[in-house]
Amino acid sequence: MKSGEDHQTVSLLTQNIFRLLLDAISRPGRIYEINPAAVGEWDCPVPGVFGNGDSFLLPVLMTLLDKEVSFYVTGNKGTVQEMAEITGAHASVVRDADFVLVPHEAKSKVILEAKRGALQYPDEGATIIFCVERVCEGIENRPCIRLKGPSIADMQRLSITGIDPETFAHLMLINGAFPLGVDSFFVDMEGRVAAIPRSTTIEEVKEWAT
Amino acid sequence: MGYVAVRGGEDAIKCAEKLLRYQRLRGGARPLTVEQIEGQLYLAVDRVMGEGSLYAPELAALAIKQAVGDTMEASFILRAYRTTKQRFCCSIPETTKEMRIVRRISAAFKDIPGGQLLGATSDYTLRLLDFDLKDESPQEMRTFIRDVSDIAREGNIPDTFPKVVEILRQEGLLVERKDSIDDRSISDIARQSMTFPESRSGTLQAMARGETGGLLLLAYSNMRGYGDIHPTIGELRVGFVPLKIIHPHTGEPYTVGEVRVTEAEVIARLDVEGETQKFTMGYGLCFGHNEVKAISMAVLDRAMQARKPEMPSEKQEFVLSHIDGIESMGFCNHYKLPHYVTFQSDLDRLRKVKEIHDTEGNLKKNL
Amino acid sequence: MTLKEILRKTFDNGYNFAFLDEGAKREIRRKILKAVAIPGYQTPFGSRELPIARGWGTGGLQITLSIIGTGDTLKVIDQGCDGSVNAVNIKKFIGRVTGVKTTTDTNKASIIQTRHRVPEEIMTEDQILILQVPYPEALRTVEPEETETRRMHAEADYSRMWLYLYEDIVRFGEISIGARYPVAVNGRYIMDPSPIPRWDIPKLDRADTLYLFGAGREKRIYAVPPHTEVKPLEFEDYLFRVEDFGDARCRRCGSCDTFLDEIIDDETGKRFYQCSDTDYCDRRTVDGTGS
Amino acid sequence: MAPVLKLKNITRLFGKGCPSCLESTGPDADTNVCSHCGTVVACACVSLDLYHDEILGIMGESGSGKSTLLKTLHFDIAVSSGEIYFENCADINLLTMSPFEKRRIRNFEMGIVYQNPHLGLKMEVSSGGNVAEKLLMAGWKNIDKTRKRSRSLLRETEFPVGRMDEPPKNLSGGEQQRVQIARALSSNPKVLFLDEMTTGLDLSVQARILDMLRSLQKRFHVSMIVVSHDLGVIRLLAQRTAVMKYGRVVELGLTDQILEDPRHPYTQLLVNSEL
Repeated sequence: MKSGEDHQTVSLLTQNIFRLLLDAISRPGRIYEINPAAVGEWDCPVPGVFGNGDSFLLPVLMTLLDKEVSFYVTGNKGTVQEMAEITGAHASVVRDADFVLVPHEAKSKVILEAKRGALQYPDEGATIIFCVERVCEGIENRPCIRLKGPSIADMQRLSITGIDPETFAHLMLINGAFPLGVDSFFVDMEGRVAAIPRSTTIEEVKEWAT
Repeated sequence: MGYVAVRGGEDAIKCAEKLLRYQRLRGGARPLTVEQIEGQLYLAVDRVMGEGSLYAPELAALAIKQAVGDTMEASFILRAYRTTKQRFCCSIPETTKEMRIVRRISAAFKDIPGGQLLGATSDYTLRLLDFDLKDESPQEMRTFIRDVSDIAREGNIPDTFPKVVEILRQEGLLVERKDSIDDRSISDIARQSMTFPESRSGTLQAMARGETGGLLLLAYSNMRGYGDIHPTIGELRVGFVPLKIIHPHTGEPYTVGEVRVTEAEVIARLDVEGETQKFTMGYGLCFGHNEVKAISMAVLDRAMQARKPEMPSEKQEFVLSHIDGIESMGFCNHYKLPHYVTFQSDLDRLRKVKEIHDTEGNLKKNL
Repeated sequence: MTLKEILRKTFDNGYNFAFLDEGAKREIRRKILKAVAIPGYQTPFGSRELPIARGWGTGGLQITLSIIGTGDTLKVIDQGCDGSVNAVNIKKFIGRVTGVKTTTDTNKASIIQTRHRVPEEIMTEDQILILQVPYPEALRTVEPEETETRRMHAEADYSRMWLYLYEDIVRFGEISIGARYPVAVNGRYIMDPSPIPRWDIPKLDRADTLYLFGAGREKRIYAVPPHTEVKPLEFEDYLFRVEDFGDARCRRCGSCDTFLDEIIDDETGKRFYQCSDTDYCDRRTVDGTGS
Repeated sequence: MAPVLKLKNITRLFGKGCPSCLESTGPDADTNVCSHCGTVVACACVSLDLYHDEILGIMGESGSGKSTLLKTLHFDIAVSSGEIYFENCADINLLTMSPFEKRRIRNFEMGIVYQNPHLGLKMEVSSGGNVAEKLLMAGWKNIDKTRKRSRSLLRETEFPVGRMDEPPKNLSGGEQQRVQIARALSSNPKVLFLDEMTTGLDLSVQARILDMLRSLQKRFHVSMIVVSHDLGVIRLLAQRTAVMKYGRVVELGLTDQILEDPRHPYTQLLVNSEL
């Protein structure tokens, strides 16, 4: 990312990914896909942040993080330094983090400590990024969550695999006092993204297969 | 059909731009150079740098030329340019103790350590129109410069001066501010929206980029008695402060240049701390040579420390929300935009209300 | 134009793609996501100065510049009109710094930036409407201080707003608010819908489209996500009402179901009406759906 | 029977305070200013119970801390320390609640009438609107019903209802107090606080308002705390009375007993000077 043109390429790619995130948070539980070709054009090595198979996570982080914000990674501490270098964001304790990253299958209990914002400034609540195996549209009678709330016409089903099954109970607890809460993105190994903003109620968690 | 007729407005805009240029050039005078503005209208340049919040004398001069002398408009052009520049690093916070001074006065003491230094000022000159300036010739200018070079030489001036307020501080007569700025908490109002109560660094930044006239108006209201802090100028300094950054490779402080600033420290009326009475201080600092702005800023800084804010100049939210020239000018001008849709909506309500009034006579009987 | 050409063109101008630097865009984008996550809540953001003046759409413009990409098609309107000087000026600027396609056709636009109107055409979920906002605070009418209005929102303490409406009815027999009619979003926040006429308020309710609101001078971004309830404040016995044009029709397309501009003829002094949404009117006129 | 409102050790200092504040002030010290640090001790360790359908009087001279005490109960002034329990909120100390919850309790469970109507009313808003505001807060969304309720409340307070759409700034002092009372009662509160509410009114107006309050108390089943320096007001309204001096309750008992047979020398002084 040295020449002006490369800088511009990154500029357009992050724009692309941002629009996808915007779509995702505007329509909770719906699946949006990052174009693999777009990520291919990324002019910097794309290491798996937490190991193999999460090559779509870094573009998402590059879109959202920079030196103005702080982040916290649960579990896997090896990547913290590297992430700080790549994004420019600074690592912090979970209580202060603007972004909390939950790697593949990591225990999600720590998100209970994430910032939920203040009544005067609820936007200060953290954004949680879950790195998961697979997100897909939920099918009736299969393990999935049912989402309701503003931004959802009727009800939306969502199925996520490769995630701590306690996550949804935690999110329900955290987001129980709207407008306080956290906003979550789920990024899977094939570049599919779904979001659950704090305004969304997670209605039903059927027995969860991981 | 008024505004509605201005469809295909692109042509109209182009013509307006052409007319503006025509207005500027039609007198037939030789084109102003940016250098001339930078050198000979330097107070205007300083003002534009301050309000545009970008220290770039040449660009500020260019903006003044482009804005046909309107300093508010010029500040706006400069600020809009500034906004596109990515921020690579922040300078290291600097005290003004190292300031290379060109002017320094105190109204609090007859004599001050280091002495008063009048410097370049029109304070004591008679404001008579100088008709000689009409025909200033380059020859005369050169002669004049040669003649006065003795006064202008800065050889006799010490490198640094002690701070006047230090005298009071050492005597324990000054209330120390509890909200003094901590390096780690310096906010940046260009990147974060102000929230109230705003931090001290944010407050000073907002005033430093504030519009001179706006700051003066509020400070003046305080001086006249809408609030009243009885300011005494402890020290007013004009000079240059070094601009240092951390070198990205060596990690060491590195001086990249210097900026001209005006600094005012205003000592204000007594405050009670514990059982004794003390002085309080108001602080102002802005880009360039702009004494009215620095003093107004210091007066307002002190006024906003009021324990029970009552007057506009004492209310932080009021002061900081109204002093930005770019914002207030823009909003004032936006009323020139068409508003016929909202006007139509209001018209509809007014007619309806009138209809109710006319048909039902005393409507309150129905309620 | 190829991607590379677009890039070269904008970069050679000395400005970044979409004018704002990447840091600014990222910050605004983060705030937009928060705004969508908390419908109707005013998110503060570090509003940047732009080459157009404060109060002239800098909030809407910063949102547009932060979200727009090369694949977008842009439409800009002011008072419903694509050709008004301000709309043209903004569209020209965005075009210059992004190279995106522009259109006047509501159906073809993926992003519409607007001042004071929502298009008559029902918008789809593939579109985003960005409204320019002069006063983001709906409660400013009853309380000048930001610290206090923020507390009122925090505690959902809206009785003073309701009292304001009550007093209006007591004095005038009707709620006399014209444009900028206050609405409740998702049953939580009272929101200023920007100075759109009341006519446009119902279009915000449970729409397919994402609505983003930007106030540059006041440094606030807020949003109404798709399928979100937006209810104008009203009483059971004093209902919210849109503007009433009686039996007036558009002089051009004959429409009687659109928001109309009232125009006084220069020569005759007579009053006539015309659609405020010029694109809609143009298409109806061409289609011959008009009378 | 459990009290409606229970105060425990309510203390309020104005100043930075020091460990000697409490012992160096009070009736015995004959001052409420701490001799060590200059802090004003407005209320110190006040504990009182208010029962159902009761009118509790608090009397004392100006500066005794009685108005400060009342304002802390209504959350207008923060306390320095102490606890307040309210019948509907089980065992939760109200003072530990969030501003949000406090506001809810203040709006719906309490009412207050201030001596200065500027504190209790919006002077530019119609009188009916002032009464209606609390109903609107409670979610009333029907203008006609809201106005009917406001009108009937105003009628209860013997306010000339024909003037309900006029703002309080156009009204007399007595009328303003009637609007305050109607407003305070509109949410059917459990407790009503009256702070010197008849001070400064004509004697005849005073008497009528006091009579009206007595009947309203019965009709609305509301418990009241009445703060007054006027023994006449206390005698007429209060069943029990607390006497305050320099921030302390020096005597508490049945009103008749306190006025006929005062025990504390300060009360004796007050009662005698009244005669």
